[in-house]
Amino acid sequence: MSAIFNEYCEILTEFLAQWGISLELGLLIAALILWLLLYIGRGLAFFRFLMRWYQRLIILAGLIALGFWLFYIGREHKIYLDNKAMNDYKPFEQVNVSINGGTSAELMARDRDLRKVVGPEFELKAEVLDDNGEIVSTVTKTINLGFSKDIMINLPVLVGGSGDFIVPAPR
Amino acid sequence: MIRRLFDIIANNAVPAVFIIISAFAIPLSGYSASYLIQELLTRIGRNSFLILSLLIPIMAGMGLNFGMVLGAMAGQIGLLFICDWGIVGIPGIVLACLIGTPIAIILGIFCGHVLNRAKGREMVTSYILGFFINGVYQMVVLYLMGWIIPITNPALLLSRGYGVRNAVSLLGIRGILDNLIPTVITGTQGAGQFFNAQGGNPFILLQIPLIDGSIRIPLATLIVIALFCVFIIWFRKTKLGQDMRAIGQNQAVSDSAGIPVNRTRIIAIVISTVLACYGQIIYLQNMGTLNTYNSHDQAGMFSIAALLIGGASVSRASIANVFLGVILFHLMFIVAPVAGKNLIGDAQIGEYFRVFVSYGIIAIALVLHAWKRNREREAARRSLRGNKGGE
Amino acid sequence: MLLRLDHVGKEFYGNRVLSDISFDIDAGEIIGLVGENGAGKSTLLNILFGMPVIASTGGYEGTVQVDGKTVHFTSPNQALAAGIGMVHQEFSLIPGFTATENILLNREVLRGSSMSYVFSDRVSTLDREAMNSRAITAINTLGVNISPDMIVSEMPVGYKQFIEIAREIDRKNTRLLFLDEPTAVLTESEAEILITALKKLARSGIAIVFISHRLSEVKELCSRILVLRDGRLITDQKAEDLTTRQIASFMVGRESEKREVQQPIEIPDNPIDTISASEMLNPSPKKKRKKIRPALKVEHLWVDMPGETVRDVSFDVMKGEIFGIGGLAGHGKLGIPNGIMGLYPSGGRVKLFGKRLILNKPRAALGRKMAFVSEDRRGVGLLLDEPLDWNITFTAMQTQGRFLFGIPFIFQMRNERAMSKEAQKFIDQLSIKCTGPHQLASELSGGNQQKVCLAKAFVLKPDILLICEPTRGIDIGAKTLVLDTLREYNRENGTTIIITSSELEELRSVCNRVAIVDEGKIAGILPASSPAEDFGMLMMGQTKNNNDNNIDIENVNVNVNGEGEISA
Amino acid sequence: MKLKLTVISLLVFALFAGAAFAEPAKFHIGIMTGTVSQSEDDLRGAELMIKMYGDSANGGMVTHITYPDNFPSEQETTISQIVGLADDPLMKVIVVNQAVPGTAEAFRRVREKRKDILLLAGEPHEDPGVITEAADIATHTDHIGRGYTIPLGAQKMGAKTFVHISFPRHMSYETLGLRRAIMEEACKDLGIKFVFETAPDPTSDVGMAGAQQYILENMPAWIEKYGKDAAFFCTNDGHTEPLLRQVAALGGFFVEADLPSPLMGYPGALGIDLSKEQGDWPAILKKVEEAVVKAGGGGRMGTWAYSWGYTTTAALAEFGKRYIDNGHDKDPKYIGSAKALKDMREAYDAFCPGAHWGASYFIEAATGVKNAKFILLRQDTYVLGGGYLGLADVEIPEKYFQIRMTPVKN
Repeated sequence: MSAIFNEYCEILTEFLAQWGISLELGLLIAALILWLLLYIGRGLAFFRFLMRWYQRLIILAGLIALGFWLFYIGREHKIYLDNKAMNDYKPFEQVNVSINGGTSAELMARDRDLRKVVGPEFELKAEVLDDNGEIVSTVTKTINLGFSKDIMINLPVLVGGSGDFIVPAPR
Repeated sequence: MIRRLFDIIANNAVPAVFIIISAFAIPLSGYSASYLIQELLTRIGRNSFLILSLLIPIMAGMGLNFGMVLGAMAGQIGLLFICDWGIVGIPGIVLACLIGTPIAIILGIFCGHVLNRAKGREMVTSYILGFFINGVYQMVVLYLMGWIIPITNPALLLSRGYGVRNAVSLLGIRGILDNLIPTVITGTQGAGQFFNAQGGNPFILLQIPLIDGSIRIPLATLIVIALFCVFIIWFRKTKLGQDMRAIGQNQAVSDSAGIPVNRTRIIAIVISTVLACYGQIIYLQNMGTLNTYNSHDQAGMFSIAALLIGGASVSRASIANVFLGVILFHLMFIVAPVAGKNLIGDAQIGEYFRVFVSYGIIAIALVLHAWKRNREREAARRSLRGNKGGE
Repeated sequence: MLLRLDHVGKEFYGNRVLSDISFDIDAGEIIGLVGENGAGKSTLLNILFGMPVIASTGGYEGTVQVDGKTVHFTSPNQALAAGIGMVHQEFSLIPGFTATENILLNREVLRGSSMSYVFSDRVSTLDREAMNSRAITAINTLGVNISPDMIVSEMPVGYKQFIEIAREIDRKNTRLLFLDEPTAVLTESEAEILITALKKLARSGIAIVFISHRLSEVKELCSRILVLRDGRLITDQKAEDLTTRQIASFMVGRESEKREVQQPIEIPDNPIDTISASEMLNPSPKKKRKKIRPALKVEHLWVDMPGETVRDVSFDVMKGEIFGIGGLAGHGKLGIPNGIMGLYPSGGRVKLFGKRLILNKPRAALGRKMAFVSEDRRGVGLLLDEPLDWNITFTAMQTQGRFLFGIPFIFQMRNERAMSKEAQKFIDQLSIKCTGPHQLASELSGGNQQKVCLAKAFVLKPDILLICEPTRGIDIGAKTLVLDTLREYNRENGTTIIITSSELEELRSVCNRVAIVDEGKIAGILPASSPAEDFGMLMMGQTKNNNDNNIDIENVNVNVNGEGEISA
Repeated sequence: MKLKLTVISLLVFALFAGAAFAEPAKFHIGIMTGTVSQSEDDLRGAELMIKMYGDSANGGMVTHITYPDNFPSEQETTISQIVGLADDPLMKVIVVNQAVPGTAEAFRRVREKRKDILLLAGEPHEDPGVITEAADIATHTDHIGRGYTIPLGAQKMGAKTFVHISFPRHMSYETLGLRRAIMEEACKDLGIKFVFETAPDPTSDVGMAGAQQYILENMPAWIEKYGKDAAFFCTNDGHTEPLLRQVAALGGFFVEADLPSPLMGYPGALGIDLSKEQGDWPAILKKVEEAVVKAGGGGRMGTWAYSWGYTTTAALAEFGKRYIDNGHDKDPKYIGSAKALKDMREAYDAFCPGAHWGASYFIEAATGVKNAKFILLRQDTYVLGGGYLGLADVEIPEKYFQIRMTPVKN
């Protein structure tokens, strides 16, 4: 379902892009137009019956949109943190990862850990440590999950700077 | 004068009996005041919404809506979906309500149509309807979920690949509403201890010197319930509410006045079912565990019992009845087993004592109600034949 | 010309209930409409009010015109829209509502809200202040003083009637108001106020059709009086031109032919002491005088029978007498025997041969050798799917233990042969048309079923027989047979019989005395030989028998003969 | 008025307080079990503890309460009863056996108020992950280990074939289906032939009588087919009784029942009157043993010497008492340690003189993660007329923990 929704969003975004309008702005303008129609409708007693159903439809649409929004912001995601080799990137001796400033997970080489986040977006901070326990490098990344659920992040790839650090979560 | 006194006692016999039994049972149970208050507050937050959902059908003269179980099931289906999708916190609760609402509306319309065909026997019909829909619910949850209805979370599904597990943990939304505005009452000493136990989370603290221990207040839940009470008061003032009151008192007259009786009755049941759906979600967010096949079973029975014990009748119920009922009924539930045990000295006797007292009193409440109605009928008859009728 | 009826008629399944009714009503006129039960009043109202029952049974003949335009109402709402209001006999008020809420029922003043725009107007809140002011206006029009916040169930009966009328007045366009028996439940003073109010209302231009059986009120209030009898408009005259006695005789019809009338049994003042004395003073002219004593003494009886409430009834029935109870439908005549037999909740005192009868226990009544033939033949009277012998002997078997053999209380069996024999006896005696005692009761015609009911009662060998509506729903030939059977049974066995019937002529032909019940009370007891108008006057509430001494026949006679207007 | 009522009820209370123990206990143990009608053995275990340590109302140590008979629907009562135990400031240990639905939530609530109470759950009805998130320790019969030990026992008794009797409804249960899969694998490893036989479900239209009849009538054929050296095992309690009767009469082996106890099947199958021995497990075992030997089943039929429910209630309470007595509550690393596992085993052994228990931590098959709060227990099999088999100390090979439930084909 979420895949279909994503696709629709993309089509809509492309469509709006013709006039250089972003998706959010487009939705805002649509809402404004609808509100205007609603406002005009109040005065037209002749269309009262029609308008009532029209407005019910708008409210229904609003509720469905609210549902999607709640789904979007309220979803809990499992974030698997993986310190394993992938695509020529070698695992680190130790890497400390904290998500949204929470307690950090200490991952030794070939370790895997699990964190849960709520909401579509989170900030991940990974600190790579050397043999002496000194911080070698720090990477901070904001990741948007959209409508997907659980993901696995391969830390060596992430720190290494390659884009495809998100791997499907194990089931 | 004596007659009037008798009337007052007769009209409040059920709450009176409960208050007397509680007065005996509370000291017997040996529970501390803070425990009792805490439990009562929890139960007010947990149950009153469900009970309040009964008020509107009573207003419309449809008696006690045993069919509220239908709403409870709708709420549970909403919860199952958000559990599957992993929606947590307040968005989870609101989304569960959003999903439950259309299901509750459909079930309510169905229930309303059936009840319109069984006028005068609404209560027993809705009770049986509850069983029937329970069968449908079990089929949906046990066979269709995971097979036709997409449910993928392995924590929810039976390992055979379809059907939902018997107990579903609602950790994601557990106590979310109750603790949205964390509030606590402590005695003068209890504050520090409570802080330690909390690990320094912020909360509103009220100190009342007389209390030992700490009492958490489900403030947000209580606010929601208060809003709901305001809704009911407002609803009574609307045209729809007025029509329902009219239908509740005399259907034939309302019909001849042009009020759409059947439609209004269906609306009453739909509102009740939808509210029961929300009530069950509030109930379960407090319970923390969804007993997939049983959680809704007693929702109707216990809510109705509490309402009756609060002094309501099949034809008249107020918001005050709801709260008095929750307090008295659940006080009995908390206190009776231990009181029975302490009285007789055997643990299982305590349980039997509770069952006996609780259900016995529900029976008494219904009998007293019937008796009261007969008395009223007799009084009406007396007025019919004028003063000359003798005796 | 507000309303005009032109040759209006109506047939129900070939049964003519209205024929050729023509009259018209002007604005501000008050018209009295009187007639017995079944005269066609309600059918006429149904036509004017567009009740669905008319259309569903084939409509009506003739035309109805409002403001000169022909109308054809198919629903009450259309009639309402045309400005015709109706106040029913039963209160259509919500008991727990205030006066305001009832007056504005389903016409409440609403405050608009945004919610109402999305859902419907029904979620708007009520504007109580505006509602109250409208209710007060309506109440004031009637010239009464009722608080708009008074709860209807706490009001005196009269107030309810005003609220009902106020509701019709509040309808902005009401121009013609039908009032069906509005004073039936009112006290004298309340009726007085109502009549004043109605006159005031009429002056404001609203035409009123006043339906009542209280002729004095009709005469006082109305400018014109219409009398209906047997579906025909008998008269349409100015009220001044009519006396109440004339109206009564229009309603019940004139004395048509000479009938054989049973003589009343003399009633001594003190039955026990003066039996011999009265015998000496009044030697019976025709028959050998039976020994007289009150078989049944009813004092302050009330019965809570739906639709037939008995409020306060006292009368004596002599032994061997045939006593009739008559009156209009719904005034409680059926309640009396049903209450005495204990079929509906009742109270008061009933003495049977000087010994008190336990009320509310049908078995107790049967045990005292009372038998009852219900008006509900098919529901209560007969076991339709059982054979005749069963039906006839069933009650005797149950209450008196007859037609059984074996050891009492332990093992008993039906004595089928004795049952058949007894049944056959009655089949012959009452000439019940059937194939034999084993035919099913449901296969018989109405008249024969009624005879079976009688046989069932006769089998009990009762001392007192109570019969409700013995001739309802059976054809004329069967009627005579049934009545003759009763008369004969009374003559042969000396059984006291109490007959309740809505057909006055029938009662007059078979009874010694007839009591007329009006509004749950005995309006008077007359010998059957009294003129029909006297009975009509009693039925129309012309005589209120205020002192409970109901044996005061002479007084009644005198009053009635003294040309009408009686100070009640 | 109200004051008077209070005084009266306090008097009543004092009346029942009765004879007090000389010295009041320093801490209390709360035990919640079912009632007699729900689960009698559990309740008898609690009564044993009251006999041993005294009722807290009389200055003793044990507070015993019961959960509602209708526990699936009356979760609220279960929760408030358990939370109510925590209202007692002296309460240090809470044992719930069986941990019916609602126990996990009740434990969470107790935790919110009191961090110092040890929370123990016996035979949880909720998922391992759910209950151990709230409870300190939960104990459950070892459905995985027994999948290996039962065929092993059969082999030790001399069986060549292992007959598993069940039906599809049972096989769709997680625990029963998984155990069957393990048994099949274990038989392969032990060189025993594994056979699956289907018998009618007693809850179906044939009813209990029909299902039992089926077993009675089919046993001669099965013995014929699989020989006298076949071991029989069934998952349904109703099937057990006729199976035992036929094994005693016709031959074959019976290692132990699905829910083993001397009271399971034997009294009914062999007509043993145990009314005098109520609660005295060694005496019950002796009498059952005599009957089995007399019936000719000596050395071929086994059971657990002590009832699971009874022992669990007592052992968990005993474990809790020792935990406090030995000061383990000061040691945050105790729960989940090997020491705790050993102590738990000892607590179980304490109530089963002669018998031994095997204990292991639960390993989630899907993830392979060890759950150090969920302990699986199995008692040594006692062969009637043959003594203990010594299965308690058998190490379960690692591979059986990895087996996942396979769908049944027939």
